[in-house]
Amino acid sequence: MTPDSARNGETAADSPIATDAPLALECINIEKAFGGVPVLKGVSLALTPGTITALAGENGAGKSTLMKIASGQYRPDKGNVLVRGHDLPDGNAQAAYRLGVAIVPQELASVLDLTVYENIFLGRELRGPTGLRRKAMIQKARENLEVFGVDIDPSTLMGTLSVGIRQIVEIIKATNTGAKAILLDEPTSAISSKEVERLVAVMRTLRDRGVALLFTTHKMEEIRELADRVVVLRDGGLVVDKPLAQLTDDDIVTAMIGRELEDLFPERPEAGDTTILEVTNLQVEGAPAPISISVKKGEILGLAGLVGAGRTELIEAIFGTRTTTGGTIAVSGKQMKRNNPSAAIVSKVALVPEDRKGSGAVLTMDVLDNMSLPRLSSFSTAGWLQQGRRRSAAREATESVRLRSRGMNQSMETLSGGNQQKVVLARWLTGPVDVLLLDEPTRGVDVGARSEIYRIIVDLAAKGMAVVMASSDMPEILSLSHRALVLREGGIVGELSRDDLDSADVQETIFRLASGQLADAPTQPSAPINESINDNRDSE
Amino acid sequence: MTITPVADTTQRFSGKWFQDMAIRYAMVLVLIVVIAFFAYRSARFGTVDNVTTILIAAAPFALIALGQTLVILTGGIDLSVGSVIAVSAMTGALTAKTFPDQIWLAVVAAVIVGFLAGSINGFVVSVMNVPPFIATLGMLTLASGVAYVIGNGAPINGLPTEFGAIANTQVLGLTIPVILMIIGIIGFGVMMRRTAYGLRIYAVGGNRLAAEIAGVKTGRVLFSVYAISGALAGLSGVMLASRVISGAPTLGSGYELDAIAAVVIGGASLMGGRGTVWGTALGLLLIQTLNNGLDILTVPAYWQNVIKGVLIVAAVAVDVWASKRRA
Amino acid sequence: MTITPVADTTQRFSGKWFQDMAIRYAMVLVLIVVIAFFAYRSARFGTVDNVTTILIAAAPFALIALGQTLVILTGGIDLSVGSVIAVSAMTGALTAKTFPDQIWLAVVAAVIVGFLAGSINGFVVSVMNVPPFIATLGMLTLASGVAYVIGNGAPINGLPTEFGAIANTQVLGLTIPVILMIIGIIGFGVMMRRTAYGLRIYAVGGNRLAAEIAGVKTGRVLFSVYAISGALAGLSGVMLASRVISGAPTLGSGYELDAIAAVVIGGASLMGGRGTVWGTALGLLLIQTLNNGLDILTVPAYWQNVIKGVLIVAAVAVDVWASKRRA
Amino acid sequence: ACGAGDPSANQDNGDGPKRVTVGITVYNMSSFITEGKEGIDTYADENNIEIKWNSANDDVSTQASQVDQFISAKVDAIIIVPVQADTLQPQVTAAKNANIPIMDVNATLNNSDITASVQPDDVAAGEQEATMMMDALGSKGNVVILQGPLGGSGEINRGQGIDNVLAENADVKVLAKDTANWKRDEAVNKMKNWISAFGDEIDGVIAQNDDMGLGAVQALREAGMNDVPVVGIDGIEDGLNAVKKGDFIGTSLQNGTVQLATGVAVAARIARGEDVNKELVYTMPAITTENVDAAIEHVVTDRKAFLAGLTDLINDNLKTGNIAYEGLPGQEK
Ligand SMILES: Nc1ncnc2c1ncn2[C@@H]1O[C@H](COP(=O)(O)OP(=O)(O)OP(=O)(O)O)[C@@H](O)[C@H]1O
Ligand SMILES: Nc1ncnc2c1ncn2[C@@H]1O[C@H](COP(=O)(O)OP(=O)(O)OP(=O)(O)O)[C@@H](O)[C@H]1O
Ligand SMILES: O[C@@H]1[C@@H](O)[C@H](O)OC[C@H]1O
Ligand SMILES: [Mg+2]
Ligand SMILES: [Mg+2]
Repeated sequence: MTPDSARNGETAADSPIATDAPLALECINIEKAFGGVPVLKGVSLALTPGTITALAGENGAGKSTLMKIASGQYRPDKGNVLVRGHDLPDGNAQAAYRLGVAIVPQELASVLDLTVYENIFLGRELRGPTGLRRKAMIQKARENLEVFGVDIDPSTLMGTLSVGIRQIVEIIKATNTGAKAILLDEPTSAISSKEVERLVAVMRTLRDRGVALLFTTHKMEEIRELADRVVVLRDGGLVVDKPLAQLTDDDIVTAMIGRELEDLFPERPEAGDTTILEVTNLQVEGAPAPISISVKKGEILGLAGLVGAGRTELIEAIFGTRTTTGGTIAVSGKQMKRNNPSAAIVSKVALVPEDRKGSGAVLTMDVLDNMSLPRLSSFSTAGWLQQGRRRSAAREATESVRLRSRGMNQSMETLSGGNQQKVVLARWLTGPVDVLLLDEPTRGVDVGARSEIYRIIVDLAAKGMAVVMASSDMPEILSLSHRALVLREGGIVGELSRDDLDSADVQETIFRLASGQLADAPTQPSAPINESINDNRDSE
Repeated sequence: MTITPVADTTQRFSGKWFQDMAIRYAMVLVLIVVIAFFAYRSARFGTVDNVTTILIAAAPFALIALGQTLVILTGGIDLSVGSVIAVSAMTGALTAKTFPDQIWLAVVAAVIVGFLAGSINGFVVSVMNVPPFIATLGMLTLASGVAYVIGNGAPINGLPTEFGAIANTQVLGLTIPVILMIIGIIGFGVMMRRTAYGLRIYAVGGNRLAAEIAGVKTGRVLFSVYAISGALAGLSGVMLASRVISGAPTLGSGYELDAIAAVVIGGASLMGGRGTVWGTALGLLLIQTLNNGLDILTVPAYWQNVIKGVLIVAAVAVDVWASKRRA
Repeated sequence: MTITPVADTTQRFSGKWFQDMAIRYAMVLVLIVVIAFFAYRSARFGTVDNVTTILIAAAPFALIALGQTLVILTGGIDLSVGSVIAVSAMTGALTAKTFPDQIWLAVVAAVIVGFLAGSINGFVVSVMNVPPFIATLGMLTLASGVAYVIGNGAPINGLPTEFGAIANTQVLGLTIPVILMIIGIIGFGVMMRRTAYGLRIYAVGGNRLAAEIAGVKTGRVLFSVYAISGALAGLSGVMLASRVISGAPTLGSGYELDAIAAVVIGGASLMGGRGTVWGTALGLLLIQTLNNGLDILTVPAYWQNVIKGVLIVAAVAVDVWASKRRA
Repeated sequence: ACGAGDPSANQDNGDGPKRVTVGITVYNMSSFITEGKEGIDTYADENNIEIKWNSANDDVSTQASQVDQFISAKVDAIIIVPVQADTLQPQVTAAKNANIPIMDVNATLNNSDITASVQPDDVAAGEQEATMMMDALGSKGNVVILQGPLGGSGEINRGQGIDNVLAENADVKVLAKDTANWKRDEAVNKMKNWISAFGDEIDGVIAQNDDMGLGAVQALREAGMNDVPVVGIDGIEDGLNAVKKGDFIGTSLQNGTVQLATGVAVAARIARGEDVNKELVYTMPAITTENVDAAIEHVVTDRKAFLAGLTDLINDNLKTGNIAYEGLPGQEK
């Protein structure tokens, strides 16, 4: 570590943990409506310094809206926000930042044309007499990345990175601003449990320094592990605000969905014998070696790995949106053209991509149009849309994933994140699919809907579809797949049968394979967290 | 599910509905204010004759603004339409001069030339991935050069009077370009809402990658909008030439800016994915009404520019303000 | 950590480095080919005199292309620069005529007028949220009108010869506009790389929300780039007027397209966030070299357009192809 | 103003005149200029002159660069058809310093360092068309005026001529006056809007060139106003036809072929050190139904023959001093 960053570490560590200081952030009676429809109905929330609060609720409950108001992105219709006792001017994100509020938005806000380190230091650049101190920023960014075990070059363009890594970079950005209140909107949705573990450590360190943290998640374990306090929203109203200790998991889930949850994962029927998807020696551009996989009728194949393992790349390569330079792909024995998504769709292959904002949804269009896009020709006669037909097909599919929208004509960009994800998945349900490629299929989806989606996936498999599912959610891999592959650095490093998946130490096995370690449980973070998290806002 | 019963009412008053209404409403309002002002200042403004005058002046712009709408919806831009008008006008005039007995040939030739120019744009954009601004700027320059080459630098004059029939014939009191404009606006308006092709255009502009993953042949869609824009510019060119019975290589020069302005005033985003044919028609009407009204009040040309500059910005500012308020 | 030793090499040969090299390299190559061709066809092309001629012709474009680069990096566009040149030139000329003994006043007045026009653009874009295309199109129209109003429809002539000194004085063999161009390119190039302001411009264009939540005063950044663009157009305007010792309301008309073209040829994206000052300088050089070389070969004007249109598209196509290959 | 090179270097060596190079920069390739270029090429071919031709695309700065290039290329003479009056002073001075004769043709530069000029008398042309209109109206009624691009020497001088005549005809009122930038398509819309505004109050249309006049004719036709007199300037093909058909009451012939070629003839003579009148004025002959047929022959139908006789015509004209003479009925040497 450079002397420089050590000094910064000290500065941050010096800041006293004021126990009787004013609340870090306070939302008082917030109301917000969009187009006359109320989304928040008078929500109050207080964040105490040195605590972690979990904000839970179904998709569309209003969590993100509340966070956007608290961070100055939206103007509340009624009520106000106080940051350390100061009034936050309405809808002023810069003021929120200056008062010490940082946010990791659910729909990541990265500058794709800037490098990783530029993203991290944006707004609080390190400057010297001759201008920007790029070397110093690179060095510090590298240290920050090490905390999460991500060994990418900080000079890499953000746009070339996968969503998981972008998410980590944004977490680093927000946790390094020296903010007194940090809002994390689903920070774990695209990263694997190993990185989640690092995040947990980082969040605890920040808490111990007196920072107030608010985070949303749809995973009960994360709430359990991190939160001091839990706030639950339902339909825009606050239904629970209690210390974690006073709540059981069932309490939380019931508060969220207003009913009890059945089993999250359905039973998996046996997979069939006929091979549906046969990938032979597929050479992904830039990958170390060609990959072969085959998936049987009714089989769900899980792809596990750490962030950046190459799962997304493999799935995109099969579908044709990432260039492959060799190998063959066959669906039901029929050779399929490579590098051609429309050919893939014709071969009844479907893709639910990981990056729903970048490649999943067309945000400018409404739900109905997004739903009908993949099967436009079957919804039209001689080019003319058959409104009735496509409307009913879309309605049926959206109902099956419990979409919460204000109807088919709601614009996609005004849907909550989880509901967007449902649309991106559900649009394939309006017609036959033989091979379903899923990349983080339940990213941001609430528990209730998640169990629906699992049921749908299993049902589809049962009807004879072959499913390939990349996921960073360990239970999802373990409880849904018939078989799982572990990827590392673009190659397959291990295969786990259903029996393996059911064994007790399977998680550890996967970790070891995924991180390339031969022995021992997950290692300590590469850099000591305490010293690497610091207030980089030192140069202004 | 709980939403289903709510859906029907909320749908009519959904955010999008409100936004749509706000967008249309605000601009319609602005237009009404402008019209009211001119009508108040001049009794002649509201006469049938003058409305016809506005429509006739609007028609050649409308044709290219329609093509431009499609192009802009895909996130592109077509700067070449002005020059394509010139080259098609020259082609049409030359054809008419060569085959004075087959005037329809002039129309066909002009549209074909426009279509070819547009197709080159489409190819360069969709296959060679050249940014639309550059691709069509290149065509702007190239086509303007070709327009001069065709006439060897000079306009094509001395055309048969029948050539004038194309644009000056009246059907039900309306000239052919006006009829084409009306058909075009309705046709394209319906197409964008009711056909798979229209939806694909929106999808390509909204998110090309997402459209690709949903199986849209985005390259083809891109190609087609430029080809259509070119063909419409060709039609516009021959109509213009026919109206003044002369082909000039300067015909249409600068029209692209007015066409793009009409589309953007109509609420379309130059980033693609957002905008409507109706919006474009409104934007066009606003510009043409200003041109006409200020002439009628005999405001000197340079003051016209001052006023027009301010009003166009003001109109859009009101619109932006309104659509934000009501969203 | 394992990376630290690797870092230095990977950084130099990272994707971005290659991409940067490819982008620059391809366009430089195209430029070299063009230059070589002209030099081969005409002995006069490579003379010091002629290189000076190219630089002098390039200078007024360079000033506005620099401002345009900043604007385009924020995802905007400034269509008004051509007219702002006109209005500033008229202002400068009028000032010089009124105060013939204080020629520097003309420069100050022109730059202030440009800055004001740019500030209005900046206000309309950043505070009133009007799309930049419309805001600056409005200013294009408005400023052009004002330029005519200033001279009451006529150019301002009979200027003191000292007015000519501004642009025609030589320092170290270079005229003042050329020196301003060189300083400008280097200055802005360094600014974009080395200052937080530069980085923030990229960020605002790349993702305004991201910049916003990182505390960047995005409104101010937006405002500033338009103001800078306006001020540079003002400077360009007075240089142009001084060069020909006359203020004309048509001065600069259409320059915006060439300036934008230079920026885009230089690899910038009109969506914002991507581009460099060096790229713009290259794009500018390509356009100016073509203008000059084709004139020297006395290629007829309309054939020049044909050739220029094709070459600009071809140059960018090569560049797109190369940057894709090597990315 | 002089400054041509020393005469001793420019003596004939053997057969025919010495080969000279003339650099020409024109404001743009308008149809007038294009037509004129044919005359220039014809004259140059037959008189051992090499032409370097550049077009400035209506941009003063480009034109300045083109003059710079001609100077560094050491041409023997430079002709400017300027984008803008009163410009290019530094460039003209530079040419003078380099001992290169420099001329303005077709539009004025207003510069004391100019070696020679060949200029249309635009004031006279404006007066001529306005007078035709006064005659047609019996000096009573309302007119509208279509102007060239504002600030250009054509607009200013023709406008001056029109104003001179109107000043003497108090009973003629100008209802509206605005630019249509020499263009037919702009003029048709402008005129249409004026018809909306004034209806049949409009008794006549004075257009500063034929193209705009033709646009006005179209607009009147669309409005069913068939007996409003229109007058133009230039004598382009369609303008002459309009005179013949009665759509125009008349026009003034500015034969670009003659005017621009005369410019080159003068430039070559100066470059060769020959004696020549350096201030030449082209006075446009009035074209009416009387002489329109002959004009059509010169400009359109018999253009080949006309070009064949161009060198002799110009050489003769330079002797008489009436450079607009082309043998039309009513024209005198
Ligand atoms: N700009 C907007 N316009 C209209 N409606 C909106 C807008 N933004 C959000 N909404 C609606 O507000 C409701 C709450 O959305 P919000 O994003 O806050 O949900 P959330 O709790 O974060 O859900 P998720 O878990 O899916 O992220 C949703 O019904 C959504 O459709
Ligand atoms: N050593 C590394 N550590 C982390 N990321 C890397 C590393 N090397 C490359 N990457 C990035 O990871 C990308 C591969 O990630 P990809 O998205 O295909 O994998 P993934 O397993 O799906 O990861 P994620 O869960 O983040 O989506 C590469 O394109 C590269 O940008
Ligand atoms: O008469 C005009 C001529 O003088 C100018 O050069 O070009 C346009 C013509 O109409
Ligand atoms: Mg959310
Ligand atoms: Mg992935």
